[in-house]
Amino acid sequence: METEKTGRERKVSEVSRDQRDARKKGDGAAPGDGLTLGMKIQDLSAFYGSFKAVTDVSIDIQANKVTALIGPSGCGKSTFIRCLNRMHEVIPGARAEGHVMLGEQDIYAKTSDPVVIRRRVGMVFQKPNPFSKSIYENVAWGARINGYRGDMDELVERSLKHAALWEEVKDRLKESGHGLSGGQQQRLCIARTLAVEPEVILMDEPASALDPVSTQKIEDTMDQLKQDYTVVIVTHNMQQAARISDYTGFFYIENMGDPGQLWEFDETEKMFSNPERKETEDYVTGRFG
Amino acid sequence: MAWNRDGEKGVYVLSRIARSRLLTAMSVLALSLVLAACGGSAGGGEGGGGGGQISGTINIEGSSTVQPITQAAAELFREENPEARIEVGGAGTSDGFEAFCQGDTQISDASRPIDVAEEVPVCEENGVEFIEIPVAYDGISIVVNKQNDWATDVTSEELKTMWEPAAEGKITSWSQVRSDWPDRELSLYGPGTESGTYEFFNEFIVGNEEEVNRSDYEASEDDNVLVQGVSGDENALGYFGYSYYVSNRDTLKLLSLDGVKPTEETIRSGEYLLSRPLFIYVSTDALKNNKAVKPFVDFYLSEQNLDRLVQAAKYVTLPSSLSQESRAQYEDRTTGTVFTEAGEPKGGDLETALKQSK
Amino acid sequence: MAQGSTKVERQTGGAGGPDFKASMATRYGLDRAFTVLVTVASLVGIAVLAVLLVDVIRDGSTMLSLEFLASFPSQIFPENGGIYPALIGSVWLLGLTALISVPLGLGAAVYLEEYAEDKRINRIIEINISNLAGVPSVIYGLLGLGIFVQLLAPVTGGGSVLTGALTLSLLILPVIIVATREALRAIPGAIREGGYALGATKWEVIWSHLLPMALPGALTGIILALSRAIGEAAPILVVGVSLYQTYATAGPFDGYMALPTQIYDWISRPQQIFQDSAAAGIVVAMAVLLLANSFAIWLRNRYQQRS
Amino acid sequence: MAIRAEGTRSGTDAWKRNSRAREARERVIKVFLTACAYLSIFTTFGIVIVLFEETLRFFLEVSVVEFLTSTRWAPTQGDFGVLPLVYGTLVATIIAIAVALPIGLLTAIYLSEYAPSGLRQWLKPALEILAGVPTVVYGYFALTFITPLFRDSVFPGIESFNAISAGLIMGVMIIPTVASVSEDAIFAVPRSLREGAYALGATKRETATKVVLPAALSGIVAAVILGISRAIGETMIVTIAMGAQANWFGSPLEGMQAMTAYIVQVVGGETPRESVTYKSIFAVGSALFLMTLVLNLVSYWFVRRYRETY
Repeated sequence: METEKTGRERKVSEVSRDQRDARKKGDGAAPGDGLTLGMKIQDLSAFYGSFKAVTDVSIDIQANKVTALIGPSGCGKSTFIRCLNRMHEVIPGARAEGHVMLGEQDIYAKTSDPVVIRRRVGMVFQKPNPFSKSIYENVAWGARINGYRGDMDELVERSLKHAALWEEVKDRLKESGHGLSGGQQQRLCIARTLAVEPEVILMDEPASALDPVSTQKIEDTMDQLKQDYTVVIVTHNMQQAARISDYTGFFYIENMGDPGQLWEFDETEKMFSNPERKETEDYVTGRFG
Repeated sequence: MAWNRDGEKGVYVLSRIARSRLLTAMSVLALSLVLAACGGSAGGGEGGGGGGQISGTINIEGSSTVQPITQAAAELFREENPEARIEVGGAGTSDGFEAFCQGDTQISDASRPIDVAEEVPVCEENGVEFIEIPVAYDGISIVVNKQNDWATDVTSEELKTMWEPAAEGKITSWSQVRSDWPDRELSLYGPGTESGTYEFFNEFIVGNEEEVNRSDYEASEDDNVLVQGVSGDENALGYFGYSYYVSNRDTLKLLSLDGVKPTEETIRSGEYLLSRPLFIYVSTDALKNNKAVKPFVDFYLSEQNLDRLVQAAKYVTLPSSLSQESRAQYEDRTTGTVFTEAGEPKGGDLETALKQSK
Repeated sequence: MAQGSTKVERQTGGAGGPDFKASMATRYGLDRAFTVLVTVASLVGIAVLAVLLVDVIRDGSTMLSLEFLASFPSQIFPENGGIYPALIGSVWLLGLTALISVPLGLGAAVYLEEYAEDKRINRIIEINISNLAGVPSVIYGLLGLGIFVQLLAPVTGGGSVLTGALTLSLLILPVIIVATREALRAIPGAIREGGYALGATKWEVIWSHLLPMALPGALTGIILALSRAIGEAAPILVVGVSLYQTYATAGPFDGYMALPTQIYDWISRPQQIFQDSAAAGIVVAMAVLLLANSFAIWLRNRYQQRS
Repeated sequence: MAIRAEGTRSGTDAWKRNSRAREARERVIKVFLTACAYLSIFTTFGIVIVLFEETLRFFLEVSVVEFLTSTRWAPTQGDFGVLPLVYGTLVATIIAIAVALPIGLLTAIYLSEYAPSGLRQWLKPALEILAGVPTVVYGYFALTFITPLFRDSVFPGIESFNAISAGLIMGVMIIPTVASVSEDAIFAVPRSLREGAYALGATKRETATKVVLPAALSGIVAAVILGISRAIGETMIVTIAMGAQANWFGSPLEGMQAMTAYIVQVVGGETPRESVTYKSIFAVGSALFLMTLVLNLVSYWFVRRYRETY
């Protein structure tokens, strides 16, 4: 990042540098400002053409924690999460404004390269989308294009183990990824994401297309993942959010046609037991949505 | 995100309305075609035509070489008889005879006489009797590239040296044919083996039993393609229809053959060796039963028309003695062919053969 | 700038391990080169088309006029000749061919993708159809001659425009079927299940969901196939197209002329004026093609959205 | 409650009638669709009968061994070795594919992945016009434009009729077939797959060539096979631009005769129907038929092996 920064960027990056220093020292489990930052999102808005879908979201995503995003359909959760690794702009006409700090880098700075960002911030989609390749190649491909120089077999095995899929597929790595069950495919996609060693993993309703057993397995996997990664997950399933997440953000649209906004954000426990706002309470208690 | 997808236009939604519109459009199209069909056959068919107008359908198939003459005839005939429906095809002499001998066509255009061994029996089997009428001459011209400054004439012996099968792979240089021609590569251009020109050329020049060329030459069925070939190749020598030379004088150079330059006069008089007749064959059955055929052939062969038609098609008109014979052939309804199994006129030349046939 | 990004200190997650070393400069260089490559490649076809068009328009400009569209071809006065009966004949040919081949082609594709259960017969038909796509058009001509002209003469009226259309339909069916099948195959199974789950019958699912979804792909095949049909000369020459006739086609049982055979006829004549007529004829043929395609293309663009 | 029950009952009756009608309609439609599919079988039967009957009669006069092994084709001299014609067809087809496969595929990628949608809507139809240019026109274009161009630039010794001009132009003719049909296949690859690749840090090219192309492989192979089939079966271009002289193992700069060119030469020619020469076109046609059959069997095997679903 040789380029000069705007005042604001500089400020943010100084903050994050402080936090990184804090992390290096090894302290940080304390709630609030003492935690290490995974991502810092400031005033992020997302558009589809002229339509504003999400407005002015600011959150601090804590490192090595699971942050869940909940809210009724169409309130901008998925759009928002896609902005965190610049996947949103892949849709023709879509764009985002604001700042997302990953470490000391603003991923929306002019100098930021979306291709590099996306390797550092991985994503798992709602519907499993394995490539038309073998199981092995599905995992190895991303690492290979990114110039991975280590032992590929080892990386594939490690990633598949991490995604809790290794035992089920180790004897058929050469078979097509399409031959797996839905749940297995989704774990393959997780393994694929892990293989490029991202810092943050985004998950857009990763279990919504799966059966309970598969969902259980994905949730177990996520529990494993948060030891090493920062995880952000969008989910419709409030029990799921309550079970797996450390922090929860509630997205909400006040009136039809308005952009979605972050209505409330706090530790999961508080969000589900004693939220600040009435709409949050109504939603988490199942009164609507 | 639901609204995200709704934001795009209905992905797979071909709405009921759109579909029913599509259906309507398709049925309208179908209906209009059907209506047009009924209207067409009712209006255009045999039904119409009052006041002595000639109506009816004449199907003509056969050689695309002769087709321009027949087309010219149909074109002029149409001006006087708009109700007559004449269709002129150009599928080739053989396909023409095939259809003609099945009784599918009434007139057949031919750039060679009907084959006595293989085609006449089919006609006989199907009870198709025909009158054979020569209508024009086509001269075959020997040409070289405009840049060629050594050759101005050629003898039939020399042509034979170049073209006979024994020359294959051996005669490859101009100097091998005539000693004062340069030692340049000789590239030959001629029609493919299936064309009437090829057959005719070999009969007269090569003259061996199978009547074939050497097979290592640049061949095309289309004379214009041969023109392109010869005009793009300095070492070329080729042969094709006279009219193609006439239309491309500026890129081609004509050789005289055995001292005779092909011109309309020398082709017509037979002084030029390579002139071949073109024919039409008329079914006698159709002359009797199809109301349009007799007026059309009358018109085609009439003295004031025939030469005009032939000229319009850029062929050489028959000498008047021969055209009288050929007209007489038609007037007398003399059926059958005057050619032998070998494809030569009985008694040597065409005029004699026609006279003898009565 | 790309290099700068790689210098940024990275958290390599918990997994650690070797770093990723691909040079972004190289990757982006390749990307740019590839973008240039695909852009240039897609222009090659257009460039050839442009050269061709300029060439024929230049040659044909002396003949091109409204009169050319409305006159019969002429041997006697070639400069007054026109393309009217060939134009009408080709429009008939195109319309009838579309009417015959599109339902048959879609039907065969739907059967093979959605109904056929007997795998062996299905496989035979499948190979068979792609094989038919490679049979030279003139062989279809011979087939048409045997079946439609001779055998079915009482129905088709011998060498009529209907015969020509039937022959061309057989010729282009494989292209339509192959393209439609590919389009049907790309539809996720969930769509079918979704339909059945509402109690729809097989045909209702096909008609309401599968066909509309397959339409863009099928239309590509139909456009290509009809484009081919309108440009074919060899097969219709064999089944009795007229090189000249004294009337314009007005019904399916009439004789017909067609643009490609008219062009071929002119092009093989010695006189220069016919070469110019041929060029003008080519311009007309391509205009007809463009018009006929426009409708299908409009339809395709209307319904093709990325899923 | 009573009213409700009433309503339900009458509703059930209506549905029953409806379903009987639907069943009948389903059956009728199925019969129609089956007939459509089997029409192709009948077409093949027709072609096989038309071809093989005359072919058999041809082989009563000419030995099969000579036909298949002799390298000399000169029907007028009684030499019927089909290999030179096969060679002509293959040379022209290989040149055509060498042009159309890369250009067609790259065009398809451009149209689907790179072109702005406004441009794409214009470019694709414009390209499809190339498929509808009468092939006669292409033939003359090759003869009067491409060949002189070659003669003046790279190949001064090129013959007036040659395989390379014919093949190149034939390649241009099948670009739209390859491009258009594979573009559909590429376009049909779900966006989720592209997003999966982007999310791993793949560039656009990496996504297009390494994720999207493999996923569309079956459609691309179908497109290429259609293109090859069309090249093998193409008649007028080779007839006009490649000449009509059988040439065994000649260079692409020389004239040669393709199988289709021979067939059309005889069909439009002067040879009587009953002659050996006329019958020989059916033997050549049968050989062509068998060639495309082998090609299709290979591609069929390939597609089945590598077909993907998504």
